[in-house]
Amino acid sequence: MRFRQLAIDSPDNLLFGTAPRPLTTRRGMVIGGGTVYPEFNFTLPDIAIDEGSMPAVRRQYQQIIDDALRRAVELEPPGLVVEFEMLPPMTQQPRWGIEITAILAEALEQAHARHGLPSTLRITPNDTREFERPARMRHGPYWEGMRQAFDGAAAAGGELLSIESVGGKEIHDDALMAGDLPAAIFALCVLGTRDMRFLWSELADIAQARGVHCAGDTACGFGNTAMVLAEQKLVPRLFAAVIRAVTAVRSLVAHECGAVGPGKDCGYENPILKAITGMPMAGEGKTAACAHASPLGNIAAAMCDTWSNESVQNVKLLGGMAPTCYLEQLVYDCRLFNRAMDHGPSAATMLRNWLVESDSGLDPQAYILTPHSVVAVARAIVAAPDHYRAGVAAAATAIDLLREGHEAGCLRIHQRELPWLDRMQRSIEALPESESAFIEQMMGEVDTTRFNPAEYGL
Amino acid sequence: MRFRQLAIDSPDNLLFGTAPRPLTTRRGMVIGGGTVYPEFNFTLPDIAIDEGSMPAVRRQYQQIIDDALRRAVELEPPGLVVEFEMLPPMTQQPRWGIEITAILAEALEQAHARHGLPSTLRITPNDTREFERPARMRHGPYWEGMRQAFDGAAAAGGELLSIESVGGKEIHDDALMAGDLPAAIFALCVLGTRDMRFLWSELADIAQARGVHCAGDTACGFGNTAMVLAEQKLVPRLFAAVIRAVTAVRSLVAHECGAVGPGKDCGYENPILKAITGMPMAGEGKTAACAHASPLGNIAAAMCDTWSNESVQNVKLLGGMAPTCYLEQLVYDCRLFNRAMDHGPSAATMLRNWLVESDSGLDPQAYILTPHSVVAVARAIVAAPDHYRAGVAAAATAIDLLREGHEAGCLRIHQRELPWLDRMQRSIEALPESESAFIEQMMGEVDTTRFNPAEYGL
Amino acid sequence: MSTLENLGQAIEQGDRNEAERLTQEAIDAGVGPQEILDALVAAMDEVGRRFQANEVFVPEMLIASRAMKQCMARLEPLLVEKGIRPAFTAVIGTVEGDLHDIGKNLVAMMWRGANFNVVDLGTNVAADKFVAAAREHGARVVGLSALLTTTMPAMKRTVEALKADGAIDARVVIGGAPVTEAFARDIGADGFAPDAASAVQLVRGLVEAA
Amino acid sequence: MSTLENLGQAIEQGDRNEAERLTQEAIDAGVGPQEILDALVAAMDEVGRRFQANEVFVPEMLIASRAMKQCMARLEPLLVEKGIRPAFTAVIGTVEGDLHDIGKNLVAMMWRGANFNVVDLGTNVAADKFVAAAREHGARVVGLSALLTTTMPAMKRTVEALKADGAIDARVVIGGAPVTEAFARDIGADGFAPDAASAVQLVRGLVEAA
Ligand SMILES: [Zn+2]
Ligand SMILES: [Zn+2]
Ligand SMILES: [Zn+2]
Repeated sequence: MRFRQLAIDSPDNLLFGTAPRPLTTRRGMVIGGGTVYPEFNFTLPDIAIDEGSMPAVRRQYQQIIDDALRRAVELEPPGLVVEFEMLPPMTQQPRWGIEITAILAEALEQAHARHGLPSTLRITPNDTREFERPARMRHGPYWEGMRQAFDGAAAAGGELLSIESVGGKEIHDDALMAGDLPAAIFALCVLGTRDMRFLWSELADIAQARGVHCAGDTACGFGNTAMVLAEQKLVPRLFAAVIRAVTAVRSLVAHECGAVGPGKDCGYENPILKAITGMPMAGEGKTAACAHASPLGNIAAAMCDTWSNESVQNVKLLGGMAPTCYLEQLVYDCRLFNRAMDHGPSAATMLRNWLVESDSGLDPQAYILTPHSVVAVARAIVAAPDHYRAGVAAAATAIDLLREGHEAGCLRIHQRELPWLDRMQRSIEALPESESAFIEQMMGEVDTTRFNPAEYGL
Repeated sequence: MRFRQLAIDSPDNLLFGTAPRPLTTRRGMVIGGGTVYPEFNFTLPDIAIDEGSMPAVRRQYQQIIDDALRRAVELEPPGLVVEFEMLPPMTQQPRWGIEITAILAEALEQAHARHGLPSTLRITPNDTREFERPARMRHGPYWEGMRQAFDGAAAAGGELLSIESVGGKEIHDDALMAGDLPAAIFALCVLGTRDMRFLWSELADIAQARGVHCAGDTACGFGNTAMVLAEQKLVPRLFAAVIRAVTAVRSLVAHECGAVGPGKDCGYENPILKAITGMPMAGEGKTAACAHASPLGNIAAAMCDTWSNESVQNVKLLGGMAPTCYLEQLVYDCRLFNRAMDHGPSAATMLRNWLVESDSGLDPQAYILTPHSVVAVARAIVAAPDHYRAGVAAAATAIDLLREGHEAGCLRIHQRELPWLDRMQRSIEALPESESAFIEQMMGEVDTTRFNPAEYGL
Repeated sequence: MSTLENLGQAIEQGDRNEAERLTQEAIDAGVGPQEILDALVAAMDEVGRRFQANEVFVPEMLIASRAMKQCMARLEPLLVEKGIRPAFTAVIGTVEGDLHDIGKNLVAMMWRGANFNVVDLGTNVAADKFVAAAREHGARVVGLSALLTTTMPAMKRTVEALKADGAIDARVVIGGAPVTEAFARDIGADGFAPDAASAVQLVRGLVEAA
Repeated sequence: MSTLENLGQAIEQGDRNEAERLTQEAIDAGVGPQEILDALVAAMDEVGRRFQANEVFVPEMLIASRAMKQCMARLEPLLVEKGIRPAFTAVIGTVEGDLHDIGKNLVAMMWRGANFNVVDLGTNVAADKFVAAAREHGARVVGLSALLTTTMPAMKRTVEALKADGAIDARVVIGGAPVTEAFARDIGADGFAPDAASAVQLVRGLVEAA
């Protein structure tokens, strides 16, 4: 555990646009330095990606970025983060991902040169290692493709490296369906953290060689899968809320290995990472409804430093292409945050509080993201001796917070979910003290045909 | 001129969610009574509407409303305004429009009965009279279809009657292209007001007979056409800003004839009407980017009582059907407004101010919508002896405000637009005092083949 | 309450040891294996109904499903003896390029609860693998899952390959977040399930109609 | 500066009386009508260029266009005399069910500035009216405008009707907010203009290529 104390130890100091360790980009944007920037995301409409369709794919990305930048120049955001989240074939054939990175980087360069629009490009190759099961996590063609995609895209103009890594997901999916908190902790804090340490050390080398930044990871495949399952009423919201707290332990490892933020948009655990590391973080909420519904529409903005629409296909809406429509919405959202900030931190904190109050009483997953909860979970994590104990501590703290919130009348919990508080608490109270005992126990319980322990350094 | 003084005569008292004359709906929503409600809008994807496609059309609307209400029940807004904006064939064949009204009304009724979701249905038939040129405004099959659509839809569950009426548009379109402010005033304040008086008196009869409310009109085809042309850089933004001020004179006539609000979403002149009448008003801004870009994304929320997405086609986005995605965004926007209001009027006014400051300095069209400008224009209108003079006074006041704002450094105006301030001012200073002289003069200048004066009572 | 009624309740509550005990009790009392099987399927149907009505979550359903599995282990030898076999075989998998397995697993679990013989091919399954499995197992149903819009073309290819193979007589059903009824029609699938719970009724209806 | 240079400037500035005077001056000085016409078209091209570069607004362009019209009134008899006619006829209109005329009018204005003979059918124009006008005027170009997504099917029908008529040899170009290049391709149109300014080059290119 590299971080032993909190960079932000008071809930009062957790605020959008403001991070104790801001990041300055090549074109002079200071992320976390008093401004919330829009983080623009987009993807292809329904077309196959192969050699034959690549000309059309290139045209799509060119159109998306040209149209969006034309509007951005008119709306004049203080700066723009553009995320290029690759699609799996673009990581498997890295030259495709690199080519499109170059198209986007060139468009950003021109918008800066011609119109003075500051911007930075986040590149997010895919974690394709899960394309074989059990996965080879540290070698083989999938991993090689990922390495090349990162390296090439960094050389082609990507400034911020991110990934939605999935180490441990092969166990976590089953844990979610079973509502099995110990198995989830095993997946996240034993397997996930080990894989993150390998992966992000490799990315740190690439970033250093290419003069770019490791930005951060997201437990999307874990915490957001739980959130989506909870939205579909497949698993309890309480369970998803506790999972969210635990995911912070896993995503933190990127920063232990040198990532400097902004953490990736869909990492709703980001406020916890921000409290621990002091680094800027991306957020997404209501303006990502194009990508998924959530109970976190406003609260997700309360502590973000960039504000993202997560992903929208390049389809036509009445007002224009959907990516450009969403860019416009992001810009206006950010204008509001930044105007409040112009009036000083106490004004901005009022806006933050309204964003928090908007959602926090209605859903356990939102309640876990109140500044008060965030600092409590963060504190539990940094006080733990290792990632396993940090995961258990995060879960235990989350359960306590939810119980207290419910008892204090600040949080509504559906009747049929209430037994899960005790159920989850019992399940972690029974866990052994040492990680090695925990690993031994879990290896007897989870489906060990799904992964190769050696690939996780076990 | 029915309104001789302002219902809200201080900019400080112009605030979202709050109107001196709120409207209580059947299911107990109090619009303008301290809550901003989402106003949900949607339309068909690209399909033809005819006898053969009507089963598919019905299915579309059923799916849209079912999916959106499922999500609304989860998100629990304090209430929901649903607008059914017909498509022209549904007004020409009123039974189609009435049928779909019934589908929507039934879905709202069930959501209320089963889940306690309060809602109200705004119905907006089309002004199809423009389908023949020169138009018959007061008789003929188009007008008959409109009457039947209103009457039938009111009987079928529509509670709020609205329309985007277009009387005078046949002259206004040319006036916009020519940058001709006097011709625009003729179209809006001579032709438009006369047609509105006829139309809204008829609607008032229908509303009374059916026990529903006349809500309001919008100068969409005038002010928003100007805004879109300005966004496309076809006409100066200054010109569009002055046009906006003048449109208020025309839209006001609905309320002179008995409309009680909420004024229709796309009427960006609504804050002026709110200051004059004290009635609640709809607004749309950033969350209507699905329908059109605008320089008014945040400021449009500053004084609204319902918050709309204007229109979005029923197409699939990654997160679900686009209407439901937009509903979610509206609900979160409204939660923020309402949480600020929970902290009292001065907190809410802070949020209002940030929304205003977000946009007001960047575009003349936004500057005209600051509370200060709104009250100034509203005051000029109620002080005028007739609609013609009110239009001239609104234009003159707008020009003064824009000039002062620019000189005070509060408003940026593009260099190549600046001459338009003098140009517009000269063009109205030369106008005669009396309406009859103005009419005589304009009948010699505009293209009189485009309309039949008798249809406007001239 | 009769033993079978108790057995049904034990399944619904996910009490696998009690369920197993009651299965043995029923066997010992000479209740026919088909009758016992029917009681198990009925109990799982009830769990599915509660799930669809949002009364229970997946974890509860999973526990019930495991309890049924434990009972089936006791019952299987008797079913084999009597020549009683699952009504039909269903092949299921996530299409090529797509690694999402949660939705697919959920459907597989519910199909097993309905006593279909389920062959799960996993994720990222190429069209020819679906075809080979459908042939090999004489599948009456093939279920395709996709969560990525980018893998919808793979779904189309797979449906086409299955339909083109004369040796296969299976209804092809599809599901997953980006999938719509219209898309199902477009690509020639026989059915579309908007969620896992409705996938059971869908398949029962299709197979009966066939 | 020559008279024609001055004439060009008067057009660009929208000074219609000066432009008319200079036209007469050129005629009186024996400058050929084709040469004068070329100067007018070149000036309108320059106005179009400025418009496309966002240097002037439509009102300014409109004034230039009116100045040109006034000059053309002087020039027309001489052009007729010499048998000089517009390069070709273009029919334009907004499709059935759609009443938006601003975009259509703008394109018509720019086409006139380029000295195409423009037949404007107005708004809400049925497919058969387009066909009849294209036949009657021997149109080389037909321009269809739509602003409503709901009227895009009408656009498709109109393109099909025009293409199906053997007596018509016209390039069909489309435009309007909901229209995309892909849609143009899908419905068999020959060209698509994303904005009014580019509609001139589009048509010039198509007619030359034909
Ligand atoms: Zn994600
Ligand atoms: Zn409108
Ligand atoms: Zn609307």
